[in-house]
Amino acid sequence: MALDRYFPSRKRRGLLALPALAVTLAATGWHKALAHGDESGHAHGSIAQADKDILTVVGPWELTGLDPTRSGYMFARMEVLETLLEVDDAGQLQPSLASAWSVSADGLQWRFVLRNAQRYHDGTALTPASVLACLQRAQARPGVLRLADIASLRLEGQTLVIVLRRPFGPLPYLLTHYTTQILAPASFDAQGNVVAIIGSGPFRIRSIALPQQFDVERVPDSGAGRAIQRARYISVSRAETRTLLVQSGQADLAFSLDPPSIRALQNSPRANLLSAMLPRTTILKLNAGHPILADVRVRRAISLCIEREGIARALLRDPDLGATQLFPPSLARWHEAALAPLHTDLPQARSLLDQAGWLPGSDGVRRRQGQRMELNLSTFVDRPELPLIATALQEEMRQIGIAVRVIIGNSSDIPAGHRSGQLQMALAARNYGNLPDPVASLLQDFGPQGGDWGAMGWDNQEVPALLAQLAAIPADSMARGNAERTRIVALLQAQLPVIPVVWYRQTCAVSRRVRGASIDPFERSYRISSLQWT
Amino acid sequence: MNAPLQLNALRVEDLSVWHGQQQLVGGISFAIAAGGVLTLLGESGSGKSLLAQAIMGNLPASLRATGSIFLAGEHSDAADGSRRQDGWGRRIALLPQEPWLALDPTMTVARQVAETYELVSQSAPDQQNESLRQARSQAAASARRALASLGLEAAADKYPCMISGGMAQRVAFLATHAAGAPLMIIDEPTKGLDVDRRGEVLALLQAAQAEGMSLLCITHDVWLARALGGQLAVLQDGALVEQGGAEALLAQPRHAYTRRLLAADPARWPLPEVRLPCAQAAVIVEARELSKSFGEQALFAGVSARIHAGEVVAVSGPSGSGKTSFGNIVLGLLQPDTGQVIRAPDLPRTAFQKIYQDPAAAFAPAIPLRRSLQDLVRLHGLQWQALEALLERMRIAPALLDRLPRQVSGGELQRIALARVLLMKPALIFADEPTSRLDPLTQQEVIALLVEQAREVGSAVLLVTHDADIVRCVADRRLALSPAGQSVQ
Amino acid sequence: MDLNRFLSARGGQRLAAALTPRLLQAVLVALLVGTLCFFMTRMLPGDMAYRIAAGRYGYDMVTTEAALAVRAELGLDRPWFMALSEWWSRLLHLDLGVSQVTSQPVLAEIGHQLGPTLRLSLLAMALSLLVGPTLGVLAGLHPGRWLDRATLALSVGLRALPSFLLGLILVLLFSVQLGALPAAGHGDHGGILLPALTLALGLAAVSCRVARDAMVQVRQSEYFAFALTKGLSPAQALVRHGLRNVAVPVTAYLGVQLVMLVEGVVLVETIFAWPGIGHALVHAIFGRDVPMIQGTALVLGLMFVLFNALVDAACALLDPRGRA
Amino acid sequence: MSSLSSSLPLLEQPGPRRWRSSQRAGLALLVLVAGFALLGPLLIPTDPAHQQLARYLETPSLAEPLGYDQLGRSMLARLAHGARLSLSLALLSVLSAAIPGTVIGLLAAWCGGWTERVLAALADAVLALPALLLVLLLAAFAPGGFWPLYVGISLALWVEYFRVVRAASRILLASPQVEASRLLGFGALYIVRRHLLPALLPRLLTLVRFGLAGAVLAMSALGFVGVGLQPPTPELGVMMIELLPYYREAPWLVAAPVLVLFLGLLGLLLLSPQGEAA
Repeated sequence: MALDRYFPSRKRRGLLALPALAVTLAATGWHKALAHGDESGHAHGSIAQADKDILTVVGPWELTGLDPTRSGYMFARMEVLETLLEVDDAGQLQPSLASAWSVSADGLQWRFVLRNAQRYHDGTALTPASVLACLQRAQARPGVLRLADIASLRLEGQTLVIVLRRPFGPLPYLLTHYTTQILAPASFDAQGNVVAIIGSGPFRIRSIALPQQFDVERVPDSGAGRAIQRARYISVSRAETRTLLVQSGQADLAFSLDPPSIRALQNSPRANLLSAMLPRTTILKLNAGHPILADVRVRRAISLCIEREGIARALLRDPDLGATQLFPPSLARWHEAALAPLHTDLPQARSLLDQAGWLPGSDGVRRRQGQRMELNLSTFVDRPELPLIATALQEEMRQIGIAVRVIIGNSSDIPAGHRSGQLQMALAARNYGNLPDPVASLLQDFGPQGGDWGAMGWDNQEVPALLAQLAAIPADSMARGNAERTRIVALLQAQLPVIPVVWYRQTCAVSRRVRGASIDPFERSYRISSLQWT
Repeated sequence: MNAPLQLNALRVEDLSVWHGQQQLVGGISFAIAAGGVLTLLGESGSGKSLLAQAIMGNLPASLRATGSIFLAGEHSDAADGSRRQDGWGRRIALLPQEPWLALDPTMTVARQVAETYELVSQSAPDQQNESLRQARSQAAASARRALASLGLEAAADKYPCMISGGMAQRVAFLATHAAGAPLMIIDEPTKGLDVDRRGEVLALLQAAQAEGMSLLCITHDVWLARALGGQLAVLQDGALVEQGGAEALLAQPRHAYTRRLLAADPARWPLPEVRLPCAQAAVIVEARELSKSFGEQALFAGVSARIHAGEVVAVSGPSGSGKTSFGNIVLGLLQPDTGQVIRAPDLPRTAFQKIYQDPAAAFAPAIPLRRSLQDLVRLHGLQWQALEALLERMRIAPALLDRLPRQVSGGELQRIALARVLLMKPALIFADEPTSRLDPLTQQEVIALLVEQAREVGSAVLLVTHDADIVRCVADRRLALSPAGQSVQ
Repeated sequence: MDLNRFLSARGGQRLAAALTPRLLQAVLVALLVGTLCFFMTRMLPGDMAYRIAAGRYGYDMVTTEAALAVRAELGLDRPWFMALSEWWSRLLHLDLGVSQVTSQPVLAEIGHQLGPTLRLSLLAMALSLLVGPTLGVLAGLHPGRWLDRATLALSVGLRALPSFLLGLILVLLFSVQLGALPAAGHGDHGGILLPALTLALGLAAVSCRVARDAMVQVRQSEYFAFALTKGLSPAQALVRHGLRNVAVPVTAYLGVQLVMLVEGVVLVETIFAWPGIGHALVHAIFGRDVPMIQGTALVLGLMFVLFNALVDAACALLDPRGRA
Repeated sequence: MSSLSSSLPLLEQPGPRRWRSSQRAGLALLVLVAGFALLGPLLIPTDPAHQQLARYLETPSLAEPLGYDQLGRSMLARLAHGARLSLSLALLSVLSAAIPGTVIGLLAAWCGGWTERVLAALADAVLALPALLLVLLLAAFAPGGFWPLYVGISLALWVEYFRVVRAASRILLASPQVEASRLLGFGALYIVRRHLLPALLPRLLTLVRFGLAGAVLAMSALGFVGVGLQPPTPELGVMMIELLPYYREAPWLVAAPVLVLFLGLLGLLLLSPQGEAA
């Protein structure tokens, strides 16, 4: 029968309009009903242009907790929490909550003069006692303060006194680290757990939704002109998604962009790109205690098979990032231009392995006394380029007869593997600007027992000793340690407890809605307080 | 023929139904007077349902109709079905075959009837806005009154799945009838019903007629045609072979086909020569104090019987009395709750066989018949020639065996099933409603073959049928089941 | 009227009887997830006590004493079957433990994540039911015509596309090209729409065909023909009898679709950075955070069972045949 | 309409099953994809792991019709190996779910009673979790491994076969056709062969078709959440994830595995007989 009879045209249109109507209802009404309370004041009509006055920052980092030892760096980057001291782009110490500092002649007693008349976000006074409490708490927890051998912490009026058992030059740098952030007393509950983030920076917390998002607003009466009044951090784990957020105008600042995204954003009408070389190096951490890797010839052979420039070009799109030595040029004091660069030489790599007794087997994998030359390489996905580099390394090592199994897991697998001794090789990115003075970081990495992100099973006493000497030099007379630094760099280059692969360039997308953006080479701050709306 | 002022309720002139160039129904003309009854009698495949569809105007899209149709005097082209569709429910109604399938399974009975009152009989669409609610409650009230008038008040809030087939038929009748169409087409109202139910249907139709409705009743049931009276038309292969007053035509059929059709009615079957109960023949199987119930419902209890070689025993009882279960217990397919079955010890298991109501369900559907039968012959190490001989006696062409079961007609397949069973040289054949899905002519043939062949190989037959006439004609004795007990006649 | 009768005393009993298997299923989910996670803790490489201690106190704080304390506290030195039974009992007491990554109670974290996930899945379900069955019914009214063919092609195409790619395509289309909808994040208005649409399209691809086939069947059914011959107009017959009966298989199929929904939630939340349970599960798997894996998998499984129970109830409500 | 079928025997076509045009297209697509997966790795001499970093993302050329991937590996070679791995892993998991699932389903329906109840309870336990969740949990034991994936997918899939086979077999075993065969003296094997399998086969094939499609999709989904097969294994899902970031610079790279998967799935879905489209 005539099928058209089923729908008189009016009815047909009505039925077709029904889903459209319902979707519209769902988009507005539904959201209205369920929206978070703090946003209910917004108009619902404007879907894409919502939050015009909020600066949105996206990065891969999740807030794993409120405690400064967990996510303090995020609150520092959003300028909520502050430390006693700051550093400038050149790594020079700057006053922050402490206005001045000095050290006794024997290098054991440090004095930090605290600023007057500072207030926390909750309006309470920033008292010396509250600063002391925070530092004492930090000392009792895992963190950088443990690097210095602190005998006591005490107050003398407005002055904080730190007494050491051994001289430790980089101590002021430790007080720039996020694990030594200063929180208001109201931030802690009776057991000393952090229950709220109340700091003293130019922005204060508006709301936090662990683990993904938090909103901040400017403390009243700070910032002039068209300065940013509200900002929001959203954790977005996938690099593509971050890029899409920038492209769709939803994000104003996006960090940790992967190379393909950088290419995609280069001509974006919405955003500019900023980049800066960071003192971060992608390293191949080797277990020098492992029977295969104990032989320095094997470590050198591995280093010789790595096509650093090729990896930098193909995967980072910047051939200059090939790491010819551990420290990048941006760490001026530690980068030795005169050092013979690490290079690629497959024949030499093969002959080194031959010398070490590893001879090619029938399946292309080398053997020594019946043992196959097989190694595991652990890496993780927190940084998108790492699995790719691991894959490239796997193939390059296969070319010289080493069978590598890549294990892509979690970043915590590496410290865990380090401590359990199970780790064989790991690919990781190490930020030597974690503390503005690398000595403290190097002490963690190349100390007598090695470190989670540094040497492992490396039988060398000279480097720890040299580092200890460097640590004894006060922070403001760093120029003195040149000889030690040159020796350390040379030893690391020759012994290869970790094999440098590529250096790193931070690239950040900045929306054209704002101006005045810059990248902190030490990744301490997003500098949103100095941004202006255009 | 009719009084000039009184228009015919329905007049059909030269109505044909075509599939492409193939004529399926040809040149039909008849008329039904207002308040009159016309019964169209024919076997399935005679085109009587197509005729009904052509009159209603809902032929499948692949078919077309030609000719003229006058509904209460108003002419419409047979091809123009949509004109008559506008009158559905109000001027012409259709009581469909198998009414339990025609009711919406997701809606209560009362609402389905009320719906017709609300949407079809109250033809005032303009007032709908102001009195929608009122119209709805009025319709609901009318529906309940109507249901009560047919004794269905208890079923009003039930869903179709919860009521019996007979009730469903009455509900469908009410839903059809609610808008007061003067003409109703009734399609095979007694198909598959037993005697009691047929009586209910007849009463329903007679009541409708008493109200002044004109009826066009399509059936293969000679009994119904006779009971309804009025006019009768006999349809064969899409053509009217005979037409006239029911009484006269049934008494003196002129056309050979009509005669055969009437003769195939079990009521007209020749009575067999009286046979003595074969008490002297060997006992094939003995049932002792059998009882069976499903859940709460007791089917039968305390049934004892002996079945002797070569006799035809009819199992009778009201529907739901467990006739099939009894047969299955005798075959050993089902365990009785109490009592026991003793089969003659020298008989193999394959000596007990069964003929099914739906022969198509008794064959593996995916393999050709020949393969099935070859498997059987091979399994028991028999001779294929023996089977061929049997098939010949069953009047089955060997070419049929290359088809799949569903590609063979029901009567043919039932005869193949019979041949398959006979091949096993059975001592007992349990025939469970073997012909209830077959047309009268085929039914007669299959029953005759069953009894004749079983007698020839000396097999006993345990026959379940709802048709008392068949029992009367072929059974040596009857075994009546009831929940209370049994009686043997 | 239907509802009241259904929920009346006898109806309630029947409902209870219908839902008992679901309750049993919920317990099964808990036991299955719990057992898998228990063995996961035991089989992950490295020392378990060490790992838990590291999770609790941070990598720098782990000492042999801390690991020994954890070992004693959790009874890790006991035979596995005793440990497993205790693991079960804690699970059944809803003691889900503390996340090894964030040190927050798992229950509290899930409490935060449940809302977004429910919102996303319900909106996706609603969208898919609006789009799928509507198109399906329209296609089923005209089988073989252009709408039928178009929806078939679309549904096959959608089902052959992994959902993360579909999500990307939608973002590129709606956010980057058209600038109409936000790409991700849940703070923005309408941020839910793209993830919900991604899920909904996948679901609608199936429900559309189910509805279409059901509509074709209903149209061929005797009751639909009867509705017409008893005098209802085609539109009345469609609304009163067609849609009701199409709703039955579509609702029943929802149960099957729940699997797709729960699976889809995991993927779609990840690509859209939607702060729900699926996202948390993926992160927990990255982080080998077994208590979180257990908690999130458990809640997703229970959500599946709950929705299934709702579908059961809806089916019973729509279709009296199952009730008798 | 009952009279229609008997009065018009010509309308119902007996004889061999006829293929609809969409089914023919589906079959052609499947043959194409399977041929590429089976013959590709043999015909393309390039080592899919061989990397030439200098040629990263090189555009397609006559020598390399699909160009090079982000590590300068031959895309065509990787695609062929990836298709082979994906399809064979999917086929393997589905078959190792289908065969035991069917056998256990038959067993349960045949034995009934206690055996059936235990098996049904087991199936219910597995069904309580959505399949992907189960595979995720299993894969979390050893991410990147082949075995957890294989075992997980098979474990999740066998239940469907079990349920379908059990439900259909129960009905069939109680049906007149089986009863008749039993009365005629046929044994269990004959009933399985002539009655059960022919009736179950279309449904099993449908399940296999959807299972294959589901397994391939599940593997790519697992790759997406990081527990699938790990790079550099050339597997379609892994390749999609790996190449997704380059969708702007080298869209053909990510399009290639998507297209292979899409065509394969399209073929499987189109192959469904009418009415099984859902």
